[in-house]
Amino acid sequence: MLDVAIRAKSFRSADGTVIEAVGDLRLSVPTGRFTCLVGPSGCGKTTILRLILGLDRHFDGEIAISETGAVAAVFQEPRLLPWRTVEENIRLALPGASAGEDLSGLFQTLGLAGLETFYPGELSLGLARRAALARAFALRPSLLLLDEPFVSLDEALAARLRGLLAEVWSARPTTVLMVTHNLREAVELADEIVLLTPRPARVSGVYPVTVPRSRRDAATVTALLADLTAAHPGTA
Amino acid sequence: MLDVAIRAKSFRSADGTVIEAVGDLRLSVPTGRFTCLVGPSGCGKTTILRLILGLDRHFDGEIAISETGAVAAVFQEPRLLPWRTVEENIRLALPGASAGEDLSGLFQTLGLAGLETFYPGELSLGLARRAALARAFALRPSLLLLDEPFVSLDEALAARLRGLLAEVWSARPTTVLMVTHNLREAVELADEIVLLTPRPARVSGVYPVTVPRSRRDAATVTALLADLTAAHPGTA
Amino acid sequence: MHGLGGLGLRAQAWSAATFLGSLAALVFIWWAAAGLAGSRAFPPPQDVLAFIVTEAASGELAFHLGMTLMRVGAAFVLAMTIGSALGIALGRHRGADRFFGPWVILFLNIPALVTIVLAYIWFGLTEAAAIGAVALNKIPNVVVTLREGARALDPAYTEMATVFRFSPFRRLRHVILPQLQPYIAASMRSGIALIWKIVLVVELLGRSNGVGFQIHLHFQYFEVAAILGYTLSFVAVMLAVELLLLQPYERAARRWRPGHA
Amino acid sequence: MHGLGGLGLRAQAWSAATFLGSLAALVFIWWAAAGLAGSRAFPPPQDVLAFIVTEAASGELAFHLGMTLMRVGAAFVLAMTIGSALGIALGRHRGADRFFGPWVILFLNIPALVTIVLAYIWFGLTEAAAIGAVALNKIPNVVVTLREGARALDPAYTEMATVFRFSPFRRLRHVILPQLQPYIAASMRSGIALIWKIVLVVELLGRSNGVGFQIHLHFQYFEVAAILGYTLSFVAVMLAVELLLLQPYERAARRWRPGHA
Amino acid sequence: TDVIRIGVLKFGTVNWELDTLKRHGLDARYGLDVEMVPFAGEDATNVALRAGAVDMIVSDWLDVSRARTAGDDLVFVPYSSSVGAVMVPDRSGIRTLADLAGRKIGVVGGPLDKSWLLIQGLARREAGIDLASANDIVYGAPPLLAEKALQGELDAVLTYWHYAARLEAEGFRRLVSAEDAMRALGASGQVSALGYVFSEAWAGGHSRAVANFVRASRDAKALLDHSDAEWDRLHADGVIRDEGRALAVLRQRYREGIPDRAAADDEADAGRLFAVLAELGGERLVGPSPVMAPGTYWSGLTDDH
Ligand SMILES: Nc1ncnc2c1ncn2[C@@H]1O[C@H](COP(=O)(O)OP(=O)(O)OP(=O)(O)O)[C@@H](O)[C@H]1O
Ligand SMILES: Nc1ncnc2c1ncn2[C@@H]1O[C@H](COP(=O)(O)OP(=O)(O)OP(=O)(O)O)[C@@H](O)[C@H]1O
Ligand SMILES: [Mg+2]
Ligand SMILES: [Mg+2]
Repeated sequence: MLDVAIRAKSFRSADGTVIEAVGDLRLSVPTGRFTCLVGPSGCGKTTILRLILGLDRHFDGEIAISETGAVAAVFQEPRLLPWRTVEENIRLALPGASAGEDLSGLFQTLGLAGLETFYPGELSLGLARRAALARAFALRPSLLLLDEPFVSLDEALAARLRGLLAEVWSARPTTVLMVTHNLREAVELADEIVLLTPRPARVSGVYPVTVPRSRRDAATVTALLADLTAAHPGTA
Repeated sequence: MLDVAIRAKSFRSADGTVIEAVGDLRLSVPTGRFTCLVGPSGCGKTTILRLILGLDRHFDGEIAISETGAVAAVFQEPRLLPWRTVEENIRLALPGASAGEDLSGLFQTLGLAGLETFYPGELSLGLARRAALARAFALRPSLLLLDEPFVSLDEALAARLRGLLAEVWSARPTTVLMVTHNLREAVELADEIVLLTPRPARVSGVYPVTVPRSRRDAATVTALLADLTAAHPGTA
Repeated sequence: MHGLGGLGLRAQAWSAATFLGSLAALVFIWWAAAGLAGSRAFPPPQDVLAFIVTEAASGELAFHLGMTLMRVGAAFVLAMTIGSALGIALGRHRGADRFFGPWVILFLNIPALVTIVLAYIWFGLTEAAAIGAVALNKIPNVVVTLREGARALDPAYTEMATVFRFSPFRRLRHVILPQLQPYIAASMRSGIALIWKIVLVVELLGRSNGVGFQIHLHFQYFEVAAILGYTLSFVAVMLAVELLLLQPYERAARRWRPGHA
Repeated sequence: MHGLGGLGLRAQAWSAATFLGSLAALVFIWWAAAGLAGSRAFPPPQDVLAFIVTEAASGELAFHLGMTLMRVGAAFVLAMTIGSALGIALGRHRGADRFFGPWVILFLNIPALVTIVLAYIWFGLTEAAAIGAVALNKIPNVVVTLREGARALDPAYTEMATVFRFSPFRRLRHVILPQLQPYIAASMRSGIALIWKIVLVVELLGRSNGVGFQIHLHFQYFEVAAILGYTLSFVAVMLAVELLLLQPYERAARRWRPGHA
Repeated sequence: TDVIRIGVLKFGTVNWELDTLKRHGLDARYGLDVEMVPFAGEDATNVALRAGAVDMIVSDWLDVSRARTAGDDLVFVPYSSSVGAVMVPDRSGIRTLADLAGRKIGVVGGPLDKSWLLIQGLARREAGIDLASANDIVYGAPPLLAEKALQGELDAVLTYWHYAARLEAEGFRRLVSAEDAMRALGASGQVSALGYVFSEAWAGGHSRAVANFVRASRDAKALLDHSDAEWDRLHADGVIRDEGRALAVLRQRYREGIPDRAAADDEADAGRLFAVLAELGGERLVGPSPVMAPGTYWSGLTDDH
């Protein structure tokens, strides 16, 4: 269970302006559930993830995480260590116990096979994103935060990776919170979609996706999408 | 007129592996036309743009640019100078003559108003991308290269920016080459769509969009998309 | 945009308090240690202060300190300018670096004594020879530091500057120098210190005034209080430079870093 | 994965050729200049070489050079270890930096003479006092350089390490040190040079052997050839260290940079 | 046997005497073992004495007096009266002190050098000129100034006696020596310039050893005074680097500087000169006391002459 109760989060920029990034926002993701966060660009989504990850403690509110296992994140930018190879980057994120694990299957699926010894600076952006995904997946986290993980990928690949994410998610009980701008993606994957207002971010609506994942084919997804936009007009 | 004739481009990675990024590739964008480049992740698109921009001269082939005005690029990552404010970043890219220009309209349209004195590190990724777009647009280039400019933006905003791009493009004769993974976007904007093979990039097909831009409403675009995927199966 | 000293009043007061506390702690430790040692070789702060006061009253302190500061300043400007230019050039051009690398190592490791004596021999016992010799001693240090900085430049920004056709000046000022800032700061701080130490040697070997000259005079009589008096006067000037010039400049230069305040 | 010296044979040959060419050019310029000067104060290379040969044959050179290298090595290890630790700590903790900043400036600007004499007086004319005094002189320089490096650390990587729960050791080794590499390289190169220069003073002031001892003896007779002979012997050792240790290490450490080759 | 550790300059003049002393077993003859600890500079011997690494060094009475006033317990035993001299090239037109007016003069040791002050005093008295203000004075390290004088950049150079001797061998002549100045300013005879310096407390516990050392030292001087062969040996053994004319001049000047009268007379003259110096150099030279500190000359020296 991830329980977020932010009363306010603001930044003071270098020129002294105070920016309210997150307003009064309550959000909870039950253990083992998949929630998507959707909101306009610059509304505060990344800020919310950072607060959950404990990377910024200057805010008014409380965040409770009851998952005790590993936490993994896919940042909005790959954040690979440029001076370590792809494989080293992934292995470094693993705890000592699983350091020797066989990762070739994962590399294969992600189209990274043969690039294990490349440095991040030698990858295309899409490849680097996949390496960042591999790092998060390899860890088998019990809480997974994703910040627009499937951008910069061609549609075929993105679909494959969404499949992989769904697989990872169902193989072990994983609590997932994913930020995306792609509503179709959200509808395909999520148990619940949380819609945010423009900055400062507040919850503007919650859309539970009740259709079982196995039955979400192209047509169903399109229908769900229409339903969602009807229920929450202005969501594009 | 932009004339690209690459015979081969390969990289030698730090571990000595030789990677062929671009194969035999011929491409030409007539002056004032809008071409989209679509291809799977990691196929060599960014490499092609870098060769055109003259950032990498180690390749076999020739590239001729007959446009004499300014060249602007929107890189796949924003590449703003972190130690300069948003406004400074944009003004620094302007030649001395237009340094004092009024940019407030542009800031307004891009949703950057009020953030002029922010440093890039204080922006969300979407905001940073918009600043990078502003930098390219403000220059009024005669050759504009864009590498996936509209990712990390919510759909409403992306649509608005696509409109802005079309406007910029039609206001002055601009030759545009844009990389995208979003076929719908390509069909909406381009005069011609060039489809690339997986690495090493070669042209796998060319799809001219003959419908005038003014008549490309949602339904037409969907139809065109269907036509495109029928003509070039496997393009997703 | 804010001015250079973009700190709130409260933050400024806090900063001043920390500074004074830091000095007070230092003086206290010194005082206690000197008391324990009880040796003429380790005089307590009050003795040194007394010396400074006498020497200042006689005008000697200001004169010698002034001469030394003049030399330090001139050599500093020379060394930083030439050293930065060379360092950036070597850092950017691998071929030149390969060729001149061994020269840098050579000049880096020539003892101050050698440079200074040779400079005095060739150019006479003049001020210019003295300052030139000091600068020559420091230049290789600046070169090595800035060469590392130039090697670590992020090509992403250089490429951006190329695409948008930045003029060489714009590129230097807005793309290169901001990235080199930490390297420049490091070589400025350790630079002034190194230069001052070499100036001491120069003044010992062939000048008739300056702090180095005075320190050696007092060294002959083993007057540690006098030696410390002159040393601390110089350190006081450096602390002033640090507080009034370097730190505000760096605060401005680091404004953009997240959590800079 | 390749070994440390990940250079092709041809590249290696080319690199050796450049190195030799560089040295040859230097010796030639020296030779020509010495010919023009025609002064005892500026002997030509062959005179210096002759001195080195004689001194080496007598065993003196190896002995004094060995003593000096031992001191340089010990002081270097001490200064780099302590200085890096302090520098990183100050760079990461703003409060500590505010408080100890003035101390750093103070210690940075205390003349070598003062530290050395005080160390000798308090701890006796021992090897430990000598090495400690040298290290103490160099530590503040390492601190300022690494402090800048630590301040410039990219928080993106630190945050990643926090999220993925890197152990302190893993964080230091894989996240922090690689970012500090250019700063470490800069402070190693100028560090050895500075330490060697201070060792010369230490040897002048209280040792009965070492290159500094010899150089000052020869200075009394103005035997520039001998002074240069000793200087260049040390420089030769430093060039060897540069070629055989520093450069291969740096090549490995910079492998990841685009266009590093 | 008593061991005495003496800090010396490796190629310094003190070394000549001590090497002779050791070579001829003069220390053993007096039940001593003299151990020479070589250093590269005067400053180093000074530090070594204070750090307790050696028992004795060579320095001058002015320093000792000043140190005593400041609370150190150093004492002095005369060693040599060789002092510095103003040297000019042979062909130089400078013949008298008065000719020095308006010249570029190199001075070793700095503006408070004892010899320099005495010569200034002399110039003021004899020629009525103020050397320090009427000239372009360059202070600097002795080797550097010697080289500059040879190059012709300096018109005259005041330097230590052994540098002066070497210059003499290179075609320079003595214009005036500090000894001339001492006599003119009130000394009745040859005043020691340098002496063995050591801690009074240490000497108290080793008075026999010190007395014996002084005897051995005197024997060594006597040998050097009479035997040219000993000088050739010193050169052959590499203790003295100079040869030919330089060696001859050094030998002669060294011999002139061997103290030849009772320490008490020396002390009286030193006291007189101290007062003169106190006047010339003021507190900056002599320290807070205008008279020589009592006990500067070691009182344990009884059997002198
Ligand atoms: N400096 C380099 N060294 C080695 N390989 C490189 C280098 N730069 C790019 N590559 C390789 O070249 C191929 C093409 O890269 P490029 O960046 O052009 O792809 P892309 O089509 O832009 O992909 P994406 O859609 O993911 O951005 C990739 O396999 C990449 O790993
Ligand atoms: N360090 C900071 N200082 C000042 N303002 C900041 C800082 N970090 C973020 N902001 C501001 O907070 C707001 C929210 O930023 P955030 O990165 O959370 O947006 P986002 O929803 O992730 O946007 P995007 O979809 O574009 O990534 C933005 O307006 C941004 O400018
Ligand atoms: Mg974001
Ligand atoms: Mg790309």
